[in-house]
Amino acid sequence: MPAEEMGKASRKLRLAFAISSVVFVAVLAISPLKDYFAPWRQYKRAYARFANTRPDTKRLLADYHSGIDQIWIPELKVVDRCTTCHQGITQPSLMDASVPQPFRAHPSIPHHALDWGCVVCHRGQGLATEVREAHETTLGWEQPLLPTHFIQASCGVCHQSDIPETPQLNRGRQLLVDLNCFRCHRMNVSERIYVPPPDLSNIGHKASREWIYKWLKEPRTILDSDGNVVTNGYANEPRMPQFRLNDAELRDLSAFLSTRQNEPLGSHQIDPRIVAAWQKKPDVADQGETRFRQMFCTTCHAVAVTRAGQTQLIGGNIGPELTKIGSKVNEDWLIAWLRNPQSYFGYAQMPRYQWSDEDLYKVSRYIMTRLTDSDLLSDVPKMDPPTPAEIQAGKQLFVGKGCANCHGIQGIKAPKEFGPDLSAVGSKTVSELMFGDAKIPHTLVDYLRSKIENPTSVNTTAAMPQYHLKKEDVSALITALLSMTRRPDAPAFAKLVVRATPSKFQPAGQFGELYDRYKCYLCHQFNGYGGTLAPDLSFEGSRAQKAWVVSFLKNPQTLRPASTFRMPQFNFTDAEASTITDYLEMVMQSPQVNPNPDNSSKTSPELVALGKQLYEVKYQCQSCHTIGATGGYVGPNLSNLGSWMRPAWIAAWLKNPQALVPGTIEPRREFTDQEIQALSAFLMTLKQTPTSAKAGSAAGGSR
Amino acid sequence: MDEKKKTETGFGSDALKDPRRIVFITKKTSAKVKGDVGRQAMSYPKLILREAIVLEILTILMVVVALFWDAPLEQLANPLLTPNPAKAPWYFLGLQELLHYFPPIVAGVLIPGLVIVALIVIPYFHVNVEGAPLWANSSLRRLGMFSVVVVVLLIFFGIYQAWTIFIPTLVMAGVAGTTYFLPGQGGRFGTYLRARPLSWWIMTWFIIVAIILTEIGTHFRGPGWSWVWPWR
Amino acid sequence: MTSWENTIERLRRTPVWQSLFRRGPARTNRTRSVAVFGNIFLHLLPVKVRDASLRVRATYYLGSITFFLFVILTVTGVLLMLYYHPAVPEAYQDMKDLRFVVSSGVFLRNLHRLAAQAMVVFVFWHMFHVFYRGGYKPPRQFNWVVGVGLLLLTLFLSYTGYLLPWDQLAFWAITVGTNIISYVPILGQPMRFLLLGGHGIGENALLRFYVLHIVILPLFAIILIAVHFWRVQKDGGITLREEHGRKEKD
Amino acid sequence: MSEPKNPTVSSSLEKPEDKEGLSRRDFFNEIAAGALGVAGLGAFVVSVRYLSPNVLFEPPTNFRIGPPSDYQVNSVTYLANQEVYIVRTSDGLFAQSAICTHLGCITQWKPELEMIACPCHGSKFRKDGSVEHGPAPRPLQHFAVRMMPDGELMVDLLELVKPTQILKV
Repeated sequence: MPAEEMGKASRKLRLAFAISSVVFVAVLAISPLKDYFAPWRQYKRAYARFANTRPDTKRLLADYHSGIDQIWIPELKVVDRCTTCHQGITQPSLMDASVPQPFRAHPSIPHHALDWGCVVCHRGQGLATEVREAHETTLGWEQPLLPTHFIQASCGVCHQSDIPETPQLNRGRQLLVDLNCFRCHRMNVSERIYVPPPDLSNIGHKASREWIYKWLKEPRTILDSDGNVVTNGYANEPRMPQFRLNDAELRDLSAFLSTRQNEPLGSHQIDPRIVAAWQKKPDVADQGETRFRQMFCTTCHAVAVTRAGQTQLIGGNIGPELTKIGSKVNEDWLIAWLRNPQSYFGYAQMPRYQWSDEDLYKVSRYIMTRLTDSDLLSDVPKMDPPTPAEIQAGKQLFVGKGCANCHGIQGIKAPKEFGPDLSAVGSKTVSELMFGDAKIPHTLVDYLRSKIENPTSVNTTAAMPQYHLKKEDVSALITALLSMTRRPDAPAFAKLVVRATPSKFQPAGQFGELYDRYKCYLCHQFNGYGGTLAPDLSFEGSRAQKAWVVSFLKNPQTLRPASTFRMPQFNFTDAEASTITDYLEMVMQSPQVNPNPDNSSKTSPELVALGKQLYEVKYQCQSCHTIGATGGYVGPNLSNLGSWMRPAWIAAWLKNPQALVPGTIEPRREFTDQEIQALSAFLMTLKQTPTSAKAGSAAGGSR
Repeated sequence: MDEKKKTETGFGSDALKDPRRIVFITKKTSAKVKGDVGRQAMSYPKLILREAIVLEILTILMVVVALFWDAPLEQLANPLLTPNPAKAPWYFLGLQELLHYFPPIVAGVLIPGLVIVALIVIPYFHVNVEGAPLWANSSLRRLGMFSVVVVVLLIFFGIYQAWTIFIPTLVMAGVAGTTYFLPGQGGRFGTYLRARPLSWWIMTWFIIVAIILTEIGTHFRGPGWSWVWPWR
Repeated sequence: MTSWENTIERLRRTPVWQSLFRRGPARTNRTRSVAVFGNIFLHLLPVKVRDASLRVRATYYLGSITFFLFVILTVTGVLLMLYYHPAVPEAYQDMKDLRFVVSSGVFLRNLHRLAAQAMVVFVFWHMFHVFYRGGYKPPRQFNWVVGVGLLLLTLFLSYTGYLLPWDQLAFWAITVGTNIISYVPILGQPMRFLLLGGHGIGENALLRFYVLHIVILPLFAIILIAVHFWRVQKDGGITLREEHGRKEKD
Repeated sequence: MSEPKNPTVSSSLEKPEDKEGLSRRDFFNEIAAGALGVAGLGAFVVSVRYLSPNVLFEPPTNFRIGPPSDYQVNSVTYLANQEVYIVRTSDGLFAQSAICTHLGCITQWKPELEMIACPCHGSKFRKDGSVEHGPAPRPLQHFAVRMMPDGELMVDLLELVKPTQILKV
């Protein structure tokens, strides 16, 4: 072979090189092509095409550019590229539901969307420019988009007290308290009206072992064959959940509880003469029922009533439901309780009424004979007297099942950290959750739903008892749980948190005693604390006239006679009524209303006539308000306003109703000062004689 | 070919033109001086062109795979959240598997250290440079030594219940032993195996065990380093 | 001659070209040799190789592939460095940015990662192949040791690169890996402490791994690769199957 | 090894390639060289695309600065994040750059002198941005200020305006 052949590349080799070079070029071109056809670029182009079909093309494309859009808020550590595809979120003309996603505008909210970015509320991966990565749980991002149904949870991250825009969240937070979730799980629940589950130190006085057995097995709730909760005369929202207990456990626990009689029962004797006098009367229970109704027990307690074949609960939910209470309690205990609830439970919420022995006897007879169910305990097995072994086993179960976390009992301490810590459950990642064998999507929301609906679905050995909740309550609970997140680690967030106002209103002094004794806060609001059943009394001192308050306290039945919920007859003494009235006048004042106005002298018949004219003609107030027998029912009845409300309040109210009662539907009219004077003067002339005061309305606010 | 003898000696240019030059061959002269160099080719362009083609094909394959396979990226590192199992990069999973069986000092230090030291020192022990077959000389004595070493190894692995090493070792020893006891059997493959030197057997054993351990560590280990089937 | 060839030819006559390459077209063995000798990169190769060593089955180009993977890694690595901050948590966000907003960013990262894994595979494969060919035997002992050094460097390069994305995979793989180091008696803990720049894997560890990954280890690798290539030439070319064994005996 | 330094050996072997082989080789070489040229060019373009960032982590060029009531009449407010002065005079309100037109130092408002001074080379500007004295060649740059529908002001750094353009508030 000639030496030069050593150095000549063969034709085959050169051909191979040429081919591989060409393929090389072709392959290198794929990456830029892939970039060019990136999904986000296609959304960009689609938006431009879409905008061209809209009438306001120019405005829609004003900020358009072909690159990636980004919201960058360093203080919040927000880097959101959501607007790369969701390009129309700030365009008011794209708010309509007919606009295809992802171009639809964001519904209007109190915050500037662009000041906050998207993921602060919606979660998901703001950095992503791919559909799946941005919205779902992926290998690189665990926190998926928060389903819109639970979006109120995001409001709750910063707004730690209730705001009117988030009813579902507020309901959920209330449920966390009402259902005692926070007794087993660590979580931040702002201070709310809370009726603790009964202390069981003396339960042996109150209920029989058979009843306890039945209750532990099926606390009120009865399921039909389809697994739905049926009322059957019981409240369908028992606070007591159902524990999964077998017969032996039920026997042990009932044995333990029925022997709890740590303290002697309070005064339960009724004057024997009264007993002797009433014992034989056939209508003692009927009379008791009448008294029961007169006392408006149903304001707090519900009773199932069957009307026209339909069973229905009538009454409030502040106290326990009483439909079958006669089958539960011992009569001696009942009398002692009615006399002085606090003698049995120091913390009892029930007010101490001033019963006469006669009333007490009648009402207790009514409860023990009429509010009963003979079938209630029919399926409870026959039980021998409790043995020490049973009692001992019951005591252990009481701690082991977590009973002690909710129910106080003398001699037993609740174990700490009984349930898992839920204070940051909302930012739990999927990998921190154990799904077990549950056939559910692996997301936090589905986990929470499954766990709440059936605690054993994701963990067969779960200690958590079974609650029977309506679908919307489960959603509310999930919302509240999702709102409990680890604080985002940006310092700017700390500033943004709207802390729950320290709400507990606890007055001191004489009024404080009465306030505690009669539990005013269960129904009334005081400076943002209290129940919502009855009117807010925060500004009552500015609103109502003193004489009116006194007369109302003495006889509350003059207001709202047709309502189930009515202020009970507390039988206040004169001294008590005056203490309350003085306190209201001194303390419960609105800063918007001058407490000592001097404009009473300005009233004149001309002014009253002008006011009447304004009321009837110019502003047509009668379309909502009633005076005497004519007018609308949207607003309160004004017939007795002159003896009820203070003129300064009326003037301030007319000027700006929302300043006094935020959220009231009373329209804010631009009255002139003279018109306000005239209207107040006219309204103050509206007075009813006490005998015809029945048509008076609830309160000043149109709540 | 003219140039075939002159290139490797490092001495002269053209032996024909310059016959006076003499090459001294001593014991220390490298073995290849004796070798026939064979036909030669110019590196430029023959080798370089081939290398270029290899580079291009390699790049093409890499690019195609890189376009359709995404490099994994998991969550942001979170020191509070340990994944179960926490695995090292795949090339250390054999080591991690060893750590599962042996005390850390053995698995983490002794074995890898010995392997590296062995790799470094083997060229300096001029053992069997010719690559004579395992059973070529004094084979009965060799068989004895071989058996003792294998039994000691198996006992060692057995004590630590390292079955994923025990089994391949047993199989390899079995195959090597078979070539001794059944000479002339097994056709071409048998002949091939019988011609293998000891170094071949050791290296093959090492590679097989390493691959098996790495594969087990990668795909067959789940939470708590328990055994899982990858297809489950 | 085509116009293309003419252009090249004219280009070759320019003083600039001649000052750069000092030779004409490589059409003769002499100029071909000059082409290899005159190029700082090519001169690591021999001017001539045996025909037998050009056969695919002689090497499967395993060494070349390993080296080319190193080249791919260097090129993609340098480009990736331009978008990478060795800090917590920016490092992780940079990965997201590479994927989601940088043009071809994800492609370069994929390529880098893939080539890194492939390099580990090929460096092992190359070593085993050379072993079976008897490449560790005299006179190539030293180059075998250099090769073992390159194997360790490759593993260490791949390992240090593993931490850089700062994701869960990286963090825990490195945690497990560095804990293996700490089993070394006496020296283990101090070694781990030095490597991590602390007791746990944090920002210091990230920075150290980064510097090791982009400067120190590649520098050593480049030097050893050069030595490795050069020694292949000096030790008489690659090992061919026939070299030892039967032929040795005659 | 061949002796490359010995010209007599190899030069005698030099001879022209045969025509056919040459043209065939050239054809393949041209394809390969052309393809590699395209690849090189493409790699360059892709690299340039790669190196030009698609997103920037820079302060936004337009930002809200709150309602006009945040700024008192006859006051100069320095917004450090944006390096902008919000100046409110009895005539109205305007936004001007705090960057010295000389060499780009950040100027400082000296209330006691009623003057904007540059610490680097002593340039001094009046409240309206015009040069009092010093090396600065031009008055400070003014930016557009707009009233948003919600009553807040918006400054747009990309829209430069004449110093005479003042938002009446």
